[in-house]
Amino acid sequence: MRNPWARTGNYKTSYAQDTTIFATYSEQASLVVFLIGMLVLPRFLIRGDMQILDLILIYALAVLGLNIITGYAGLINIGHAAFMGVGAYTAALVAPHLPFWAVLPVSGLVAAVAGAVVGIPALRIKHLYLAIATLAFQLIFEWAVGHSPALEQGGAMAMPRTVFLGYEVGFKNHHYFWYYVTFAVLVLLAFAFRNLLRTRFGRSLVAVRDNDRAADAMGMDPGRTKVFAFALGAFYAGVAGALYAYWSRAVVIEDYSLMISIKFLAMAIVGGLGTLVGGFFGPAFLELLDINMETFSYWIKEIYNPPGVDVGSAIRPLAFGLAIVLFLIFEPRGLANWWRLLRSYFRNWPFKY
Amino acid sequence: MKNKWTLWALVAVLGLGFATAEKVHIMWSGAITGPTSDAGKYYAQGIEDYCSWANDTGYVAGVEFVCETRDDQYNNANTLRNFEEAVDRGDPVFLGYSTGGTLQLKPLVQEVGVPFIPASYHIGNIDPPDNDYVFLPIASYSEQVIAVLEYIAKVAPGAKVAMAIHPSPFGRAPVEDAKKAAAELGIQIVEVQEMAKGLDYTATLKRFENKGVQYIVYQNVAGPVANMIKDAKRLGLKIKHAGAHYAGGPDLLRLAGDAAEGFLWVTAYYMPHEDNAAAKFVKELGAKYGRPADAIESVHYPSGMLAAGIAIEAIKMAKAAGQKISPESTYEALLKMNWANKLAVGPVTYSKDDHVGVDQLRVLEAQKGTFVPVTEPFSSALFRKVHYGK
Amino acid sequence: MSTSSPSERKWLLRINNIEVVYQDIIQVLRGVSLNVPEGRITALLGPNGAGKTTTLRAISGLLVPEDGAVRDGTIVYQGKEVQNLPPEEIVKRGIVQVPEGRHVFKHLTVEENLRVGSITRRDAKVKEDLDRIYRYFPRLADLKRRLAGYTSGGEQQMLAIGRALLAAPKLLLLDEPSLGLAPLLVREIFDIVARINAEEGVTVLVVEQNAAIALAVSDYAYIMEQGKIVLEGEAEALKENPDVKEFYLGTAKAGGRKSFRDVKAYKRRKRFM
Amino acid sequence: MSYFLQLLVSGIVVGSIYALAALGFVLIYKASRVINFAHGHFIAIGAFTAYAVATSLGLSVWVAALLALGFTAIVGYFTERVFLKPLVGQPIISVIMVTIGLASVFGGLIHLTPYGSGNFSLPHFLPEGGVSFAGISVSYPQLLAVAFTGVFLAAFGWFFQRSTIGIAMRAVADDQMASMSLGVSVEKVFALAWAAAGLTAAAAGLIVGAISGLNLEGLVGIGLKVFPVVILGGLDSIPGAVVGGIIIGVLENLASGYLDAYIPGGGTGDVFPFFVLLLVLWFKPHGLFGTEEIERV
Repeated sequence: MRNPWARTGNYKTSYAQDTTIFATYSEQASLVVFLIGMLVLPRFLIRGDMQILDLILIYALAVLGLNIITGYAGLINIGHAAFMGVGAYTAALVAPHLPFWAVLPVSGLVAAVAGAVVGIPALRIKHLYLAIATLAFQLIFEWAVGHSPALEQGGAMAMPRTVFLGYEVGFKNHHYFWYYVTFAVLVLLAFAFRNLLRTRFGRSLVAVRDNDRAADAMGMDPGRTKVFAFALGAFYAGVAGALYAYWSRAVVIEDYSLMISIKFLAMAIVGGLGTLVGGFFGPAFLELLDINMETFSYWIKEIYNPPGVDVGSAIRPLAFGLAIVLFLIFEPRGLANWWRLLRSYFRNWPFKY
Repeated sequence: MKNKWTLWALVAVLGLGFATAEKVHIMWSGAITGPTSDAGKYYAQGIEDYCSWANDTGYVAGVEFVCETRDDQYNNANTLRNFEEAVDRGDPVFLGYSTGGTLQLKPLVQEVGVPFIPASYHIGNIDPPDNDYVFLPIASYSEQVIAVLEYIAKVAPGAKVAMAIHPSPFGRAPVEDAKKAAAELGIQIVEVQEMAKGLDYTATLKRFENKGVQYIVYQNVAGPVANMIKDAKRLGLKIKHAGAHYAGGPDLLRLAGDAAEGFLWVTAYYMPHEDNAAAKFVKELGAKYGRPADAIESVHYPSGMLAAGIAIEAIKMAKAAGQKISPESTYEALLKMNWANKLAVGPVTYSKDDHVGVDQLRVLEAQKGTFVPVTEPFSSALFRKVHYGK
Repeated sequence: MSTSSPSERKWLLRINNIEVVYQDIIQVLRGVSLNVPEGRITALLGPNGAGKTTTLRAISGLLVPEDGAVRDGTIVYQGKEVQNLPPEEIVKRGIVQVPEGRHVFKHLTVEENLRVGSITRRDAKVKEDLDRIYRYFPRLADLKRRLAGYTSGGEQQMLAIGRALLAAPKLLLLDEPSLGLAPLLVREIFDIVARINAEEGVTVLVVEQNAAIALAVSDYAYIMEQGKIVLEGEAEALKENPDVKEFYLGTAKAGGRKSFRDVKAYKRRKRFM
Repeated sequence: MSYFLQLLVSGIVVGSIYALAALGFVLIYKASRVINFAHGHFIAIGAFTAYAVATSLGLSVWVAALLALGFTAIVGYFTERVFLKPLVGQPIISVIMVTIGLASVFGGLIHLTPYGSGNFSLPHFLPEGGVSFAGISVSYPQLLAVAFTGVFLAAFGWFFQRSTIGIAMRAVADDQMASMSLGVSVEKVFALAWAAAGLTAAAAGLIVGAISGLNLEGLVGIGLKVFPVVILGGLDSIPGAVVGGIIIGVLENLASGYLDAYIPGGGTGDVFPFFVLLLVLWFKPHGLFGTEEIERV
C-alpha cells in the first residue's frame, strides 16, 4: 500500500481490517486533529460561548442515546427528556455524598433501569402505539416529580459546588471545567456508540428495526433487544442529565419536560437519525439557530413591534418548527448527509465521482 | 447668522450629551410565551416602558438605560443563559421572573454578587441560604396569603378554607406558612388542591362544598382562577373566593365577569381606576408607549414598572454617591434604599436583614366590576411570627 | 374463433416496447409490446415473477404506490397515450383493474364495496348497474349487508369483479382471478367473465398462471417470461404449441421427464421467434 | 350520591369536548395513518379565528363561528397538501416529526397575532346560567358542548355510512391500492380528511372558548388529552372517539373527585388518563373499537 490516502477501492485483506472503526489512516489522522482541536478550543472562546458549547455537548450526549433507541432500534421515543430527568434527580440526591466522577455513572445506571421499565411495553406494542406510550411516561414522570416532596416537587434542587483535586470550581471557570468533563465522557460514549453496531447486540437492534418478526424468526429475541435498547439509550440520557445538573447548578423539572423531549427528537432528525456525526450536528444546529433567532428577534423588534403582538416570541418557535419541517421534506437524512457529501467531495477531488 | 451658531452649539451640546451618556444594561428574563405568560407579557411591557420613560425624561443624568426583555419561555436553561450573559457583560442588576428560575439561580447569584430582583414573590427566594443578593419588590406570597387569611378570620371567625394552587413551586410557595397561620387564627385549611389546566372544576368544587368549605384561597394566575370561580357560580355554590397577587386583578374581572363579584384580593399595587398619582402615571406611560387597554389595566404592568424602577433607583443612588455603576455599588445602594415610589401602597425599603421592598399590602374586594380596597395598607405581624418565629 | 390476422383487428390498447423501473433502479419490464383487440378476451400467461402484474399496473397506473414508473415506450388506449397518467384519470377513461388477491375492502359491506366502484361516475345509471351486477352475481345480492372481510374467497373475487364493473369499464384488467380458489369456482368465475364480455361488450385482459382455463375462454394470448413477451398467438393455436403444452398445460404426451437438452431447445426456439 | 352524579354529568360534558377533539384526530389517522401532533393547534386556530372575527369585525359570534370552521378546514387542507404530501411513503417517525414541527410553526404564527399569550373570553352568545336538576347543574355552554358533539357525530356518522365520498374515505383507510384501482383519488381523500379534521377541531375550540375562555396553552393542551381518548377508543374508530372521549372525561372527573384528597397536592385528573392509556396499550393495544393490523414477515 504505497499511498494509503489515495485508495480507489476496498483493499482489506483480513477480517480485523474490515472491522476497524476508522478505516483509513486519513480518517485516523483527522480524528486526532479533531480531538486536539476540541481540546484547545476553549482557549479561543469567552465564558459565554463556553456555556453554549457545554449545552450543545450535553445535548449531543443525550441525542446519542436517543439515536440508539430511535435511530438504531427504530423505537420512537417521545420521553427521552424524562430519562435525562431521572439521571439529573439521581445526581441531585447523591451528589452531596459522592464525588462527581462517581455521580455520573450512578445517574446513568438509575436512568438505565428507568429506561428498561419504560421499554417493557415494547414487548407487546410497536410503532405509533409505542411512541404514545413513551409520551405517557414523559407526562407521568413530570407529574410524579411535581408530587414528590423529596424532589422539592419540581422546584430547584441545588447541586453542590464541585471540588476537584482540592480545587473548588467557581463562576469564572465553571463552564471550562464542565466542558472538559463533558468532552471526556462524550468521547468515551461516542466510541461505545460507534462500536455498538459491530456487536451482536447492535446488529440485532437494526434487524429488529427493519423487521422484528423476521429477526424473531432468525433467532434473535426482539423483546429483549428492545428493552435493552431503551436501557442503553436511557443510560446515555442519564449521564447527560447528571452533567446538565452540574452545569446548570440545580435540578428543575422544566429542564426535563415534554418540550425538551421533542427538541431531542428534532435534533436527532436534523442531525441525521442513527448517525454519530448527526448526534453532534443536530444539537449544534438547533441550539445555535435558537440563539441567533433570539438575537434576530431583538433586531426585528426595533423595526416592527405592533402593540399587543410579540414578534420576538414568534420567531423562535417558528424557526424551530420550520427547521424540522424543511429538513424532513428536503433532506430527510439530515446534516450528516451533507457532511458525507462534503467528505466524499474532498476525498475524490479533483474528480467528480 | 446668529441662529446658525446657536444651532451648532445645540448640536454640539447634544452630541456631547450622547457621547458622555453611560449605557447601562438591564436585562429581564421571563416568560413572554409559555406557562404563566399571561402575567409575563405585561410585566415585560412594564419594564420596557419604565425604562423608556427614564431615558426620555433623563431620570438619571448621564445614564442611558438599555433594557432588554428576554423571553425564556419559562425554561430555566434559557434564564440561566441570559443571567450569565448579563453577568459577563457586567450588568449592575438583573431582573428575574419565575420561582423555579430564581430558586435555581440563587447559589450562582450569591457567588457572583449581582443584585437580582425576581417577579416571583416566593419567600424562599430571600430565605437562607444564598439569599444576600435577592430582593423582592413587594411582600411575599406567604405574607399575602396570611394577610387574606387574617381578613377572613376577622369577617368569618372559624371559617373552613381550601387552597387552590398552581401546580409548581410558585403555587406551593405559601402553603406551609399559611397552614401555620391558620392554626394561629383558629381557621381550618381543609384541603390544598393543585389546579391543573382543566376544562371543568366541578369535581374539586363539589368536594370542597361537601367538606363545608367557606373560602377558597388561590395562589395561581388569573386564567384558571377565572374558570374555577365561573364554575362555582354555575354550580350555585355559596363559597367565597380570595387570592394572592397573581390570582386577581383587573385580568380576573375581565375573564370572569360577574362571577368575580366579591373576590378578595391582596396586593401592594394601586388600581388603575383609583384617583391618585400612581394610576395617572401608569395610564400616562401606557398611552405614551402605545399599549392596549388590557395591558394598562393589568396589575402586571405596574409590577414590571416597579421592578425596573427599583433597579433604576438603585443605580441613581449609586451614581449620586459618586460611585462607578457596578453590581457592588448597586448592591450597596439597594441596602440603603428607601424609595417613596408612586406605584405601590408603601415605600420600597431594604436593609441588610430586610429584602422585602414594599412591606405593606391592602385587601381589595371586587365590587361591581372593580377592585375596591377594604383595608388600609398594613403589614402582617402574624406572618413574621409564623415564618421567622419572632 | 376468428381467423383474421392480427393486423386486421381493431385494437383497443397497444403497448409498444415499454420498460418499467421500480424505485429508479429495479428494471422489471424490458421492452414489452402487446395489443388488446376490442371486444375480446386476451390472456397474458407466464410463470411467477415474469412481470405480468407489472404490465397490468403499467396500464392501470397502479405503479405509483409501488414507486414504479414507465420509463420508455408508449401505452396507447383509444388512440391516446396513457402511460404514467394518475390512476383516477385512467379509470375515468374506462380502464379498470381487478387487483391480484382480490383486495376487497374488508371493513366495508358488500354493497358499500360496490358503491366505491361507482366513485368516478357522475351519471344516474348507477342504481341500474348495481342491479345488473347482482344479476351476474346472485350470491352478492344475498350478502349485501355483510362485511366483505367475512365472505369466502370466491365471493370476494366476484365482489372485486363486480366492483370494477360498476366503474363502467371498457377494458377490464383481471389479475389472477383463479388465485387460491377451488377449480369449480374458477370455472364459474371465468364463465361469468365470458358472459360479461359477450353481453356487455367489455374487453378483457386477464393475467393467469392457470393457462388451461385462460386459454379456454380467451381469443388471443401472450406468454411472458422474465420481463419479455416470448410467445403470442390465437388461443386455439397456442393450445396446440408443444412448448405451451409442455410447460404451461402439462399435457405433453410421451410420459416421463424430458431431458435438460429439450428445455434448452425450447429456450432456443423462444428466442428466435 | 348527588356528588357522584354531578361528577358523572360534568365528566360527560368534558368528555364530549374530548370526543369532538378526538374526532378530527381519528379522521386523519383513519384516512392517512398520520398521528397529528398539531391537532391542539388546529383547536387553537379555530377558537382564535372566531374570537378575532367576532371582536375586530364585530360580527355575531355565530357568524364568526361559521367562518372559523371554514377557515380551519382550509388550514387543514393546505397543511396536508403542502407538508404531508411530500412525505407519503416516508417512515412513521418522519410523519410524526413533521406534525410536531408544524405544531411549533403554528405556535409561532399564533404569536404573530395578539393572541399568543394571555386569556381571552368570547363575547357572550349564550344565555347565562344553566339548568339544575336534583342538585346537579349544567350550564348552557356545557349543554351546547354536548349538543354540538352530538350533531357533529351524527353528521359524520351519516357522511361515512351513506355518502359515496364518505364510503370512499373508508375504502382508502381499508385498502389504498384497491381504492386507487377504482379511481378513488387517494390524495384528495387525504386532503379532505385533514380539512374535516380542521373543521371538527375548530368546533372543539369554539366550545372550549365558550366554557372556559381562550388561552393558547390550554387549547393546545387539549391536543395532548386526545391521546388517551383515541388509544382507549381505538385510533381509527369514530364511535371509539366518542365512547373513549366520554369515558376519559368521566374517569378524569371521578379521579379528581375521589383520589385528589388522598394525594398530596391532588391534580390526579391530569395524569390519570395517561395511566389508563398505558393499561389499555398493555391489555388491549387496539383499544375498544380499533382495527387490528395483520403483519407479515
